[in-house]
Amino acid sequence: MPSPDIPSSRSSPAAAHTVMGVDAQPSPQQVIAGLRATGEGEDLFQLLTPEGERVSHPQFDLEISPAELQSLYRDMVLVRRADREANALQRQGQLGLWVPLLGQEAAQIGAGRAMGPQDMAFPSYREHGVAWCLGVDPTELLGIFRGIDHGSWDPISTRFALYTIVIANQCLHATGYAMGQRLDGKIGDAETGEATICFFGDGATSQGDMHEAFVWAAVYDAPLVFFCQNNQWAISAGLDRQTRVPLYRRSQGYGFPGIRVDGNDVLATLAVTRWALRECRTGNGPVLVEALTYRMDAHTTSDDPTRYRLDTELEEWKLKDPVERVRVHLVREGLAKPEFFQGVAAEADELAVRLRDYCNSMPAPGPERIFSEVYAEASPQVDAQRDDYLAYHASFADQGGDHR
Amino acid sequence: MPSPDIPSSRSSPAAAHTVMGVDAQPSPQQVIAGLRATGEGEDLFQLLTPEGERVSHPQFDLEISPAELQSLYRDMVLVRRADREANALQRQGQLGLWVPLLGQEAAQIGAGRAMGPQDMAFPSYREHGVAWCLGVDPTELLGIFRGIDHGSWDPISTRFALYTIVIANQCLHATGYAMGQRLDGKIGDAETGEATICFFGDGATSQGDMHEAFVWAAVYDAPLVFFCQNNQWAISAGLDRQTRVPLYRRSQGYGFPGIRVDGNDVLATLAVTRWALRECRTGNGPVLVEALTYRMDAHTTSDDPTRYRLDTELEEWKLKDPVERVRVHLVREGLAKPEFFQGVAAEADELAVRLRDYCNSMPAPGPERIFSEVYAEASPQVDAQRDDYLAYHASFADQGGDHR
Amino acid sequence: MTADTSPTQKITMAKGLNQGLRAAMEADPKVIVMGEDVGKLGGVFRITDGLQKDFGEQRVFDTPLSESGIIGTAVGLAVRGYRPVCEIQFDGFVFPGFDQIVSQLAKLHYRSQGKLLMPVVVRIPNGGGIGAVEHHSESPESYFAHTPGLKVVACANPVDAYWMIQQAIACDDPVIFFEPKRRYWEKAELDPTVSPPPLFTSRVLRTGTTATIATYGPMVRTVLDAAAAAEQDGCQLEVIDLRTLSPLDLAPVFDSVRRTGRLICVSEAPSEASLTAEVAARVSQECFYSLEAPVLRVTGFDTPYPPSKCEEDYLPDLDRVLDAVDRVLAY
Amino acid sequence: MTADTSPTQKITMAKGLNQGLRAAMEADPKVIVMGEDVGKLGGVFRITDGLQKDFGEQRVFDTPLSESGIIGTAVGLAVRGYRPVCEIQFDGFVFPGFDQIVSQLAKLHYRSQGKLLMPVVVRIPNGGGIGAVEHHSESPESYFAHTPGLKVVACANPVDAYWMIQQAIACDDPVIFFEPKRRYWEKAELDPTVSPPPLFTSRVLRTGTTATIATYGPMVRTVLDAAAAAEQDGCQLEVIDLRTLSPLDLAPVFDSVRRTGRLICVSEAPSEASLTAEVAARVSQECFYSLEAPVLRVTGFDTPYPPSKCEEDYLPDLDRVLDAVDRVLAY
Ligand SMILES: Cc1ncc(C[n+]2csc(CCOP(=O)(O)OP(=O)(O)O)c2C)c(N)n1
Ligand SMILES: Cc1ncc(C[n+]2csc(CCOP(=O)(O)OP(=O)(O)O)c2C)c(N)n1
Ligand SMILES: [Mg+2]
Ligand SMILES: [Mg+2]
Repeated sequence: MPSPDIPSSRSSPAAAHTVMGVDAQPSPQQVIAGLRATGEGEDLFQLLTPEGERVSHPQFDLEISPAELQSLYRDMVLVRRADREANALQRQGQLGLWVPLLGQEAAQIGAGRAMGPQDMAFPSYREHGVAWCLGVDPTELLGIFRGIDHGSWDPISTRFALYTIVIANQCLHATGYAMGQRLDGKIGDAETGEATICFFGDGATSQGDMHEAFVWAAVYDAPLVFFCQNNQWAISAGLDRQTRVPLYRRSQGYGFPGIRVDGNDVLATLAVTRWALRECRTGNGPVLVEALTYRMDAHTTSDDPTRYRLDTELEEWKLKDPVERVRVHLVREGLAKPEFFQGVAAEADELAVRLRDYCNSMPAPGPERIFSEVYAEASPQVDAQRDDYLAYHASFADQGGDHR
Repeated sequence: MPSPDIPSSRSSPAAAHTVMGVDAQPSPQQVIAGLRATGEGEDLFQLLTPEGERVSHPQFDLEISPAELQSLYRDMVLVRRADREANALQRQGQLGLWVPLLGQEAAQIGAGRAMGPQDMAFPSYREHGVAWCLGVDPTELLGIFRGIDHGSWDPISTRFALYTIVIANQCLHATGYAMGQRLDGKIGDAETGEATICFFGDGATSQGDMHEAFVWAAVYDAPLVFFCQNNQWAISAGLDRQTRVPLYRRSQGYGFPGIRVDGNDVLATLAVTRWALRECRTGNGPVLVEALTYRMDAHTTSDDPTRYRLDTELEEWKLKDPVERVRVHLVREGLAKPEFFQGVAAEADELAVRLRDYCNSMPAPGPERIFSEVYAEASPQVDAQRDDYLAYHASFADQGGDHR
Repeated sequence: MTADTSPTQKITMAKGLNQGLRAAMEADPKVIVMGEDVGKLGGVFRITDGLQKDFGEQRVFDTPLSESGIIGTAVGLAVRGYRPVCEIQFDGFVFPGFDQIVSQLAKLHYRSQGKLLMPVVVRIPNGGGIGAVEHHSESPESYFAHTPGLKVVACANPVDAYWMIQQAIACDDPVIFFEPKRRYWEKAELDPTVSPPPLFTSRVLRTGTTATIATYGPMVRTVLDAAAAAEQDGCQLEVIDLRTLSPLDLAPVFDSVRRTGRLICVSEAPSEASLTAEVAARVSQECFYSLEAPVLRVTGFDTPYPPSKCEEDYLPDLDRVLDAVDRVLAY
Repeated sequence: MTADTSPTQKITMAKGLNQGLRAAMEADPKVIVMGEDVGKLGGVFRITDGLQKDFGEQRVFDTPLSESGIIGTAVGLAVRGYRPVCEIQFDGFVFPGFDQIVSQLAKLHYRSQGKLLMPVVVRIPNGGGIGAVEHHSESPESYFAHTPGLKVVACANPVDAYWMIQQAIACDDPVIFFEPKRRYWEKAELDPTVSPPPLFTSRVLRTGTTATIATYGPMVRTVLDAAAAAEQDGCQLEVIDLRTLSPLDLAPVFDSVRRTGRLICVSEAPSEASLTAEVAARVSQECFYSLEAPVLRVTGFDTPYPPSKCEEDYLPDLDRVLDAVDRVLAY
């Protein structure tokens, strides 16, 4: 039995606070509200303001030619157009679902364009812009959403892993892959070394797998950039359902750097991601990048955001549109002629037509697809089920085609 | 297809480091070695040195009477003795397994004694000292390790949840329970409010559940003290398999305070845990406490630590023994007479005898125990299996007792 | 009784669940609803629509995106005396919470020998047929049925949905509650004054003499349609909705098979080591002398759920059920 | 051949696994071993003893304490071209990794339509009988057998252990590899020059005419003992070690039952929706006209694993097997 007399403490809560670097004695509400201050602050790294003004930054900067700026602009316009077209295709019944990237073009193009030809990416399911940068044609994304496949591109040759729907699962795959890069001795040089980049959302940060990825990547010094697109919503859950403090701070507790960048600023995102990848390639990984952005459309075409967020929020974010600010910058600084914009617009139209044509002509898979590639080494069980079913299926064709 | 021309970056790794508050350009090895500095430092809060010297601390202090000191000493001696006796019982075949607490007495008694009669504890499986503080008699722990039950005490009336073996699972239970305390309106007053304390090891910090508990507790402002006994080993895995940096820093990334205390210093642990519980009761939870201590014995009686750690490490930690430093302090400061020590020693002997006697006389459960309390509302399936088996079992008795 | 005063209303299964949840929350202040997007959004299927508005953010709350967290905190809330109803958004997302379900939720009552109750309901919309992307069409019920300590039920129509969710919430054991998502919008007449059968019982939905079909969840509708079609061929199928998957209530199935001599068991789930195997094994044993043909199983295939354009072929349908009837009668 | 040059050695199952792992690592530099305490300690059962010393910390490494991490990073390492062999310390601790196994490891080959290989072996010591505390005596194999995309095997003796682990590692599919922990210290003669049967095949261990018993893993020894005892009563039992649990290789069982007319299926696992149900269901169907008695199952009960002092009663033993033989012969 324990002794009954319990010594008493002289330490006051106020004194205690000082230990944490808080001198005053705020109310609980104040403390937590303070901790919860997740808005943009001086910690948000920017190179191009929402007004299209180029700003510099003491630590990071980017030397960028007009042609390069134009090409970033072009990428963003084209992926946005592909996204809008796919969204329309869903509305017209050509796709079962679409997951819009609208508003996240700068985060994705900035990150994707930062990658070298030796780096590997592990996306979530909204990274159509990253796919674009890695040469995965937008048409190749359609199969998933039309119910034809679970991802058709080659993850090895494109260096773009398949979309991963179970939230945060891919973060551990990326960690393992990056551990493999290190095991293979591919770390060391900022240019020629290899690195991995992993994409996930703000909601994903609450999953156990995210944490385990942080732990493992830190323990094994994995050359891995954790790239969080904080678009402020996980379906209807706002950021306050996942965290009190800005997400980029998470990495501190694991002993690796975290940095927050304006995810609607393609230049800042490019600069930071490039830096982060170089850090990883030289062996200083992992690194966390939080790209602050906004999901301007619904979560998916099945979602109805009017049920949980105000239009005014969207209106505010429209002022920070990632594509528009580059256009304004190009125009205002005279870095691109009207013909350039016309050219990009025409390209976008062509892309949209190509996407639509492709989508409408996609063949539906036959029943044999169910049994295809379940295993690398055939399973008699699956083979028997396939043979039975295909024979059964053929019997209808013999009878004149249709099921009764 | 993406545009081929990729702009180049001017940001150097060195410049980049400054963003993280690192000015120089250390080598990757240096960076990571720096991050990995997990030893004791000025951040280790202490009130009683290993030499038994009472030190003060600017923020925390503890007013403690000689009687109180004596009672803390007594608790530690008694739980250590119970632990050693149980260990011996395992060696003698009376228990299938024992999980020693040796070396962690101060962490557990300090934390357990900090609890108020309204607080709830969720242990892992090594918290025999916390059990003691909550009035769970050491005899009640034996059933688990003798294979008689999975925990025999009443978790509600003792406020000591059952031992949880799947690492970190209990951290979410504690979070849910603490959310319930808040839902019940039991938060507000530092003395009368309710709080929960959750125990886990250094290894547990790598589990997804640990993270999810941090996320949830932060999001719901749960009155929960996360109490990590960092005994530096997870079976054979040293701390570097779980983290680069001291574990108390983890909480920073979630927006709640973390503090590291000398877990071999019962006074410091008591003071810090008491402060943390008060914080939680007033609504400032959660709080993370890392108690730096050392597993002085094997992981369990099945383990052989000679395979993975050096004796010298143990020798070093013997100098920091949590019980010895209190004894030295009591003696040196003249706070306890020889009779006190003799009394405690006699009590310990009695406890050991009581434990042994109890253990040797524990009845083995009959086969009906298999089917007992599988469900609160009986399941015909389990009932039928029970009836069948008991009838079958009885048939042997009819035949003269033994199975063939 | 005039139309005005009739308590009967025509409702969808979604509405049945919603009203059942509402009734349970009204009946017991300890009932709370938690999960991803269950608050303002009312869940992606709108099953919890309006509950947060009416019962407040303390009793109906959106959670962080973490299923282990959902189950694990529900366990802790249950220790505290609450009766949490957890929503798992889709079948494929229950797995991050599987450890807490199997290691804790299922075991705490046993571990504590009854000192702790675990009255937690885990609602899982399951099954395919809605043209969804990967992980949104799984049928994981056998995993839970294979886990001692859990009870597992599956509703198949709006009336059962309304009652079963209330009964599950009232049950002091953890209940994994499957909702056939592709049937959410099917309608039926609910008369809330008629009292329901006990939760852990199966039900004969249609009597017949030619053969018996046992099924549950989303396949009940399919099988009933098949039975209607078979009747035109002069074949009288007895249809049993299992409703409770663990413990199984097979007495009505045994009774039926003793009369019909033939059983087909239907489920969308892959067949290996599944509930249909259990039913087939038990019936083959219990009705050994009555069976005139082996028990046949009509199930999903032992493959991952295919891209949705293939799901018509993957999912058992009226034709596959009738084909099995032909085969079982051929013995 | 003289004793000196005989390649035969008497080894325990633990040693068989250890040597098999060693051989696989020597054969292919892409094979890596990862898990909790597999390095210096050699695993809590010493299965990986000495491997880190001989193959280095790059190929044999201790991991953080996180099973989802173990499986999830193994998936990523497989994408990178490695062949990870993951150790899960005890059966009860596989559940935190269940999501990665079911949602990713099992599905990536299918998802990518063969563009990604997942040659990952997940080693799990399973079953009871060692007097352990909770969560250390589980038999979770049916969960995995019910999961399309996985292959599941169980070794039952030192010789199979030696070969099967190598075959599993060489297999391009994910293999869940069960090791009957209470048989780790049983010995047998291994002749490494005799080539083994293919991995995904079951084996008749003892021929007989009275009845057939199919089993796997830890129960194989028990059943062989029962068969030896039964022989003294003049009863010739045919014993089949299933070895592969998914896909099942039931042809030898069908053959046998067509001769004996009787089958008993034995496993420690709870019975509901389990592998024994699958075997019973398939045999009842395939051998409908040959069966002279229903297939009987001898299994663990549908309860959580009890405190270990009860495990003798929980686990099927020689007597329960012989009792089932009596019962199956009584038909
Ligand atoms: C494990 C799991 N749980 C739930 C879901 C359902 N779900 C799909 S997307 C989503 C929100 C994800 O939010 P976030 O991580 O912020 O990414 P975003 O969609 O905003 O890009 C949820 C809950 C899922 N896919 N996986
Ligand atoms: C999920 C899970 N994985 C593995 C184990 C096996 N195991 C038991 S204790 C232990 C180490 C725990 O280390 P730590 O958290 O530091 O606690 P300590 O034992 O040092 O008190 C391990 C790996 C387990 N119990 N649960
Ligand atoms: Mg988001
Ligand atoms: Mg430890």
